[in-house]
Amino acid sequence: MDNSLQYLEIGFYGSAIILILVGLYGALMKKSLIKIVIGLSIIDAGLHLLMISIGYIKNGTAPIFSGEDFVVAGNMVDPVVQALVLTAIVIGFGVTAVALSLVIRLYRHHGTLKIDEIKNLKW
Amino acid sequence: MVGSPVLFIAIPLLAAFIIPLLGMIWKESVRILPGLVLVYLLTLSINLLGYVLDNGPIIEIIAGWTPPWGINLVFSAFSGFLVTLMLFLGLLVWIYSYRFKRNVDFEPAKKYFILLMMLITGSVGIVLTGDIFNQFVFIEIVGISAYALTAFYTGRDSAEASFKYLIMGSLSAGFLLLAIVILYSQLGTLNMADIARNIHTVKPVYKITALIFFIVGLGIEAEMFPLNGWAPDVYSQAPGPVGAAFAGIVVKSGVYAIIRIVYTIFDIEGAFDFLVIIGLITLLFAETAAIKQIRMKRMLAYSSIGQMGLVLVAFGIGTEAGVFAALFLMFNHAIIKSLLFYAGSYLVFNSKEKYINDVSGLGKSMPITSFLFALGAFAIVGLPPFAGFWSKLYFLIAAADSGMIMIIALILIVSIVEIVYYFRVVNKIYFSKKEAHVVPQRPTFNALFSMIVLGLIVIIIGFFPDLITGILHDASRDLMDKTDYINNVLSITH
Amino acid sequence: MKKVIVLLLLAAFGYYLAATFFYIDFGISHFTNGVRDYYLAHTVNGLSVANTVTSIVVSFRGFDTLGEVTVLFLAASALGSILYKRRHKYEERVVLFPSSRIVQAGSKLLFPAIILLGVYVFIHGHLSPGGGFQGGTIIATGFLLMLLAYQDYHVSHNILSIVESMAGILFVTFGLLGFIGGGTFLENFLPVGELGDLFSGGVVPIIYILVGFKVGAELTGVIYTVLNEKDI
Amino acid sequence: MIGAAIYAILSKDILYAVIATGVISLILSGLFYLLQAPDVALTEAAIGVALTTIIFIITIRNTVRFEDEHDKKEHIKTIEK
Amino acid sequence: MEMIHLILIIFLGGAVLTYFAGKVNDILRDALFILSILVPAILFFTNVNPESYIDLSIAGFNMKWGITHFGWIFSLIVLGLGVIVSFYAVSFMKGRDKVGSFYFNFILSIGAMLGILLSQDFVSFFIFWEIMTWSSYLMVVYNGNQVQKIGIKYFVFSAVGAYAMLMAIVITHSITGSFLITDLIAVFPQLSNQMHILIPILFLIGFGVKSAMMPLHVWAPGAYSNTPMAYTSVFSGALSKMGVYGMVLIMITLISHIPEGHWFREVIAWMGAFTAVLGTLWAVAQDDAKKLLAYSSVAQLGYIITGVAIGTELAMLSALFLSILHALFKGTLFMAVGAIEKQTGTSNFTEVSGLIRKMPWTFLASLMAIIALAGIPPLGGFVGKWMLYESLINSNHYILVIMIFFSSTAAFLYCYKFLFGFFLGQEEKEWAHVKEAPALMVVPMIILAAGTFILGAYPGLILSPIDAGMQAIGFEATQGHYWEMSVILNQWGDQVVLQPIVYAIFAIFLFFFLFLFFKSRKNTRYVTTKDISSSGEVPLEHENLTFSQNFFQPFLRAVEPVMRRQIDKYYNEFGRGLEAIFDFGRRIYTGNGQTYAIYVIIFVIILLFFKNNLFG
Repeated sequence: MDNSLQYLEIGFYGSAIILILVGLYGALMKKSLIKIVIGLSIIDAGLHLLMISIGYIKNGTAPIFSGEDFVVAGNMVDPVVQALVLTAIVIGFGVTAVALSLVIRLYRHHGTLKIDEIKNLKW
Repeated sequence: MVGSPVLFIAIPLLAAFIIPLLGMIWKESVRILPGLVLVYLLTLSINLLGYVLDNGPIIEIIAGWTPPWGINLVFSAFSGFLVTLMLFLGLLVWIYSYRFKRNVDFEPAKKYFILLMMLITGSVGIVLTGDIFNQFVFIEIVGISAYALTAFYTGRDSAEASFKYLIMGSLSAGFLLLAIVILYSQLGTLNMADIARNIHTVKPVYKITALIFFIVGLGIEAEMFPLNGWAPDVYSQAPGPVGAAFAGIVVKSGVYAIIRIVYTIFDIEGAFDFLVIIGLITLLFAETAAIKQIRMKRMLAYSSIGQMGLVLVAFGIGTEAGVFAALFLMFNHAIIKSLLFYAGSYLVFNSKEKYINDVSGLGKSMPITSFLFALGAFAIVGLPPFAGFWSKLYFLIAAADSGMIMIIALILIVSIVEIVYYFRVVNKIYFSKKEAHVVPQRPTFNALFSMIVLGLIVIIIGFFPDLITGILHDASRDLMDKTDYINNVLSITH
Repeated sequence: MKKVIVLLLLAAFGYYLAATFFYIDFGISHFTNGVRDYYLAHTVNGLSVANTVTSIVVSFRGFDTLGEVTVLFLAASALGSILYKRRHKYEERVVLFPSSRIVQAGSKLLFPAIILLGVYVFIHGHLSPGGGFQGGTIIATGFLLMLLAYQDYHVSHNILSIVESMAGILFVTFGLLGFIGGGTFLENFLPVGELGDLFSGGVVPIIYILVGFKVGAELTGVIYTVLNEKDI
Repeated sequence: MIGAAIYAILSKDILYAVIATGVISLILSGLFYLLQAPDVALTEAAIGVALTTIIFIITIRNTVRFEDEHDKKEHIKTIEK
Repeated sequence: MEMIHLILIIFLGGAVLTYFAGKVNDILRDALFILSILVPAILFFTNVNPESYIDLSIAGFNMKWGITHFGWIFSLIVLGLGVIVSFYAVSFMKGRDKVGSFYFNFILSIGAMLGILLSQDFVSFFIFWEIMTWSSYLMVVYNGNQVQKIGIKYFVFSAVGAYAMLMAIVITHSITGSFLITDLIAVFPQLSNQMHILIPILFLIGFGVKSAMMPLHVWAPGAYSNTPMAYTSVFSGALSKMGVYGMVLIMITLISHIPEGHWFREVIAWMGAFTAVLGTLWAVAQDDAKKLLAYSSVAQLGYIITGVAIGTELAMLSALFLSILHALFKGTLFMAVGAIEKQTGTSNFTEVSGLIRKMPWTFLASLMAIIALAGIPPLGGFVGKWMLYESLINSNHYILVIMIFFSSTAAFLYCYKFLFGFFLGQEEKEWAHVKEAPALMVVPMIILAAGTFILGAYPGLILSPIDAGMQAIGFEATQGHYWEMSVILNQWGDQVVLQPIVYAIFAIFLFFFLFLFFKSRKNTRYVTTKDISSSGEVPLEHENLTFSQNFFQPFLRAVEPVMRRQIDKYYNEFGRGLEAIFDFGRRIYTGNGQTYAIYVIIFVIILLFFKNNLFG
């Protein structure tokens, strides 16, 4: 597993950033409201991956003390970012749920999901 | 000391969790309990503020872990002043909407009050917390409450406004996370004071990128141009008191966050100039957009954005006088804009499209509301002897002392634009013929009460500005003293 | 046109992101005296909690967790408020797909197992991977399974809301108890016990269990609300 | 994962896009595990794969499945065939 | 409590009380109204000594209140006019609605004007200035006619002026660290050249707007004519003098080290002269008495500005003398128009005529005011104008003399129009029922008109306090030798010689007036004023030149190129251009949430791109 991670070094950051960019593209370009929400959640996924990757330490172990005597392992990955991501995931879910309920409301009100046609409020 | 800053968060949360239970037994409690909570918190914050002004800031640590390991709350003169202001306005919003929601069913009413209380709590939390990730969590609390409150009325285009806000809010959250993770990766800490202490060790590339992401993320909350596209929609579609709460409470917390970042956490001088530039651009675009509005609340919304631009300019001056002026501007804007939103939303209460024209000639049939609106308009354009004048004067003095003569000229020109559109409305109210189809709506007693309280404050501060300047001086001194902040937070022991 | 502009913008944004993050070397710690080491050291000694993530989430940064469950709670409220219609009875649900008897029987069989798993995950949150959030979501998936399999399966809104509220109230109350007992909010005022025991870590497992109940109830509520949203 | 993301964005059929999002979450959860973050992996698996996907699907049920009407007609044709 | 505080509090409290008394009882309200102007006025003149100051500190600003000798002259105008007009206003406002707010604004603006005179620091100066502005603004829009056009125009121009002033004030503060007027004057000579120009210009804009100086005057005609006439007397008589006060106080003291004949003074003097000429020409062209008087006010203020700008002792003396005189006669005239309007319902010359028999006392007052305005001896206007001519000639401004003289002569045209249009000519049946205005309206008019007469007879009465006031702001003391400074005063000696002549001439006037009055009682053939057909020849419309209609057509045609270039037009064009730009700006808010999101990304990219410039 360690070896595989060796050449994935850049891969984690890279794929995280690409996820963010792809999600942004969806949020900025797609006309469908649901697609926009999907885009936003992909951005979130990318961000979470980025955060976890930053906390990773080579050859580290999960930040859980185990074994018989719970010795303090010298090389643990950063638990803080994991805690942050945990929080962020749950928050992200809440936002997604609200967003989707708004999508349902908008569809009821306008009969369409195209963001171009939903601009009664402007200027 | 009579209480702890943590109660500002704990008590409303407790109440928010209790309300659904209590609501099953006693329906009226969902309206009353938030009010009681806000009253309690307001008295608490006034008491604490008095204590803080005498004895220096209160640093409240949480879960027994001292900073930088645990999360801490900072109740200093600066944050305490803002918290008191927010809670006061929040209480008025509650009073205003207590009967306003009579015609609404029980379930939405319950949710309305819970969300409103959490909106206020979240804003208070943003101001109090001393931890950047915790701030992010509170921003999300505010965000979700704000989305839901905006979309409260099902009949209007409110969902559209809310959705725009949500898109922007999600992007904002993303940028905030990026900024937080950059800082964390360099310093290994999330505590503001700790970051501030060690920020000079961070390489400029990370520092600046993090600052940019922070500014963008928080700028969305603070209605910075061009990140404020959501604001007019949200203000105009949200229920009247909620619009006032946005203008008076939520935006204030966004501005606070930016100011904390720029003044305390980072040590980048260019950020101050940047605030001046972006504030000016915000002001220009917002005021010029406001003059062309035909709908009441949108006009107020753009005006509110413009005022926030002015506040940013004032903070960008970077001197203590500038901070003082900015705080005074924030105070006045909170009071006056709430008044305008309250009065304005009653003036267009029965008008379907909420056109400004629909207020024509209402001065006769709604004398008190019209008077209060006119009072607010006079005050916000900075006419003496009302509250708005002093803040404008202090601001101009601070700017002039820093040699920003061209900026003063620009701001005064923009003020004239502001005068034009506010006076146009006042003229319509008092000196135009009434539109036939508009039915005047008598404000409820509660609404009238909160409007009159605000109006009185506008007049009293106008005549006796000394009532507020003392505490503002303390607050601005508190913000300017960065090392003091760091030492206070990091030297706290359990 | 717009597409090209956006793509260019994204390219530029990607460049700046990459330029920032690729210099943060992967797999290496960049700071020397961060909070991480303190957490790793004190989670065992101070709290007797094996799972550092748990100790951070519940104790060191417990305030965030309180905020987080509030976010979920608000999201549930927001959903109810946004999708509110003057129709109090939920009669029919969206039928995502008709489920066969096999699925129904399987679900019935799986449901207790899933719930049990969830409960296990959040009870042992301080010892092993998992905890309140994970356990709560697992419980919610269990309910989701039932809701999907049986169209007439109903979860009482009142019970959900009572569970949710009670868990929340207890969470804050434990925080306030810590405030009274130890001087700070959410302070661990119970004996930390022996590392590795089920009853160790002071308030950490208790709070995580409460979080588990709360998250489970909230997520179930969210899904239930959305599932009952039938318009077309 | 990136392929799934691009598919999720480009697909005209939102249902497929949603499924693709679920796949992203699944892979992500695996990556989290690789990165020694089992807690996060658990959460992501439960929330991202199950709950989020379900909410999206319910939303689609309540609204429309396709990005534009044209595709919807074609889809109906294929079903009728 | 200090007397000054008491006076200001009475004004403020009186305003509020009067407003609320209106909800209870009309008579109580009227009484309170008069009292809340009369009482402070009496207190002021009996208890407040010039040159004694009190210090106070509000909101961290040091303020100084008190009245200078110089300000005292203007306080005469403000309070004198205020008290007299307040009686008139009670009668004028009888039976109208929104009386309460009228009184409120009236009292408040009088109080604010006194406050301006009392404040010796810029903060309180500005505060009172703005209170004066908005209370007068509420008067301008009081009638509800064309509020969006005239009202907004007035307020925007006022705000431009006020903000220019405010800018000058804060720049001053940033240099001197103080708001006291004396500190600015003390420090001013040491400032940089840039500031030497910037500060006076900003102040000049501020005061020029209120005193309706040439390119900034466009608000004046509309605002003056749109205001209830009872207030216009104060508006034109006293409020516009605040601009003059400020101009004298700031300009002359600030640029006192700028020698006489400095280009700065020249520019202002020329602007004043142009204001006078164009104002007169525009006044001639008006058919509405209010508009006519409004433009006339603009023109008269032009004389005053010219006098102030020239800045010699004699010029200043004449300017201040004219200020007071203008308050008297313009107050009278506006009140007269108000009376006519109240009795007939119109203020248009073409509709009303022959009122001399109906409203003799109004006629008498108007006649005297007109004579004073036109500068015919023996009334005060003559003295003032003569002194102005003399000072201009003494300082070698020959072209200005010609311009002023031209304007002064052309003023006869509209003076005549005013008199004839309303009072002379045939009485039309339509106005047969018209009666003289109530005594409460007539008496104030007569008092003011008598004032112009007294000033003509005893110019020394007012010239000596003016002289004292000018000494207080640093002019060389003329020590009572002001007679010697002016040819007219010198040759005609002193009051002893002047008085009999004046009385004689006045007696002749009175006799003539009574003669006319009784003669007109006889029946005469009825011909309408506009009927000038003779020998069966009916004139065409453009030939129909009667005194009240088109009479000055040939003259106007001659000056048409000047008339056509109404400055209004340029301002309107400017405003439209601005609006177009604004409209463009707000298109940024397209209403599409996605576009907003794209803005965010653009913003981020811009920031990241320029990060080294912005934050480096």
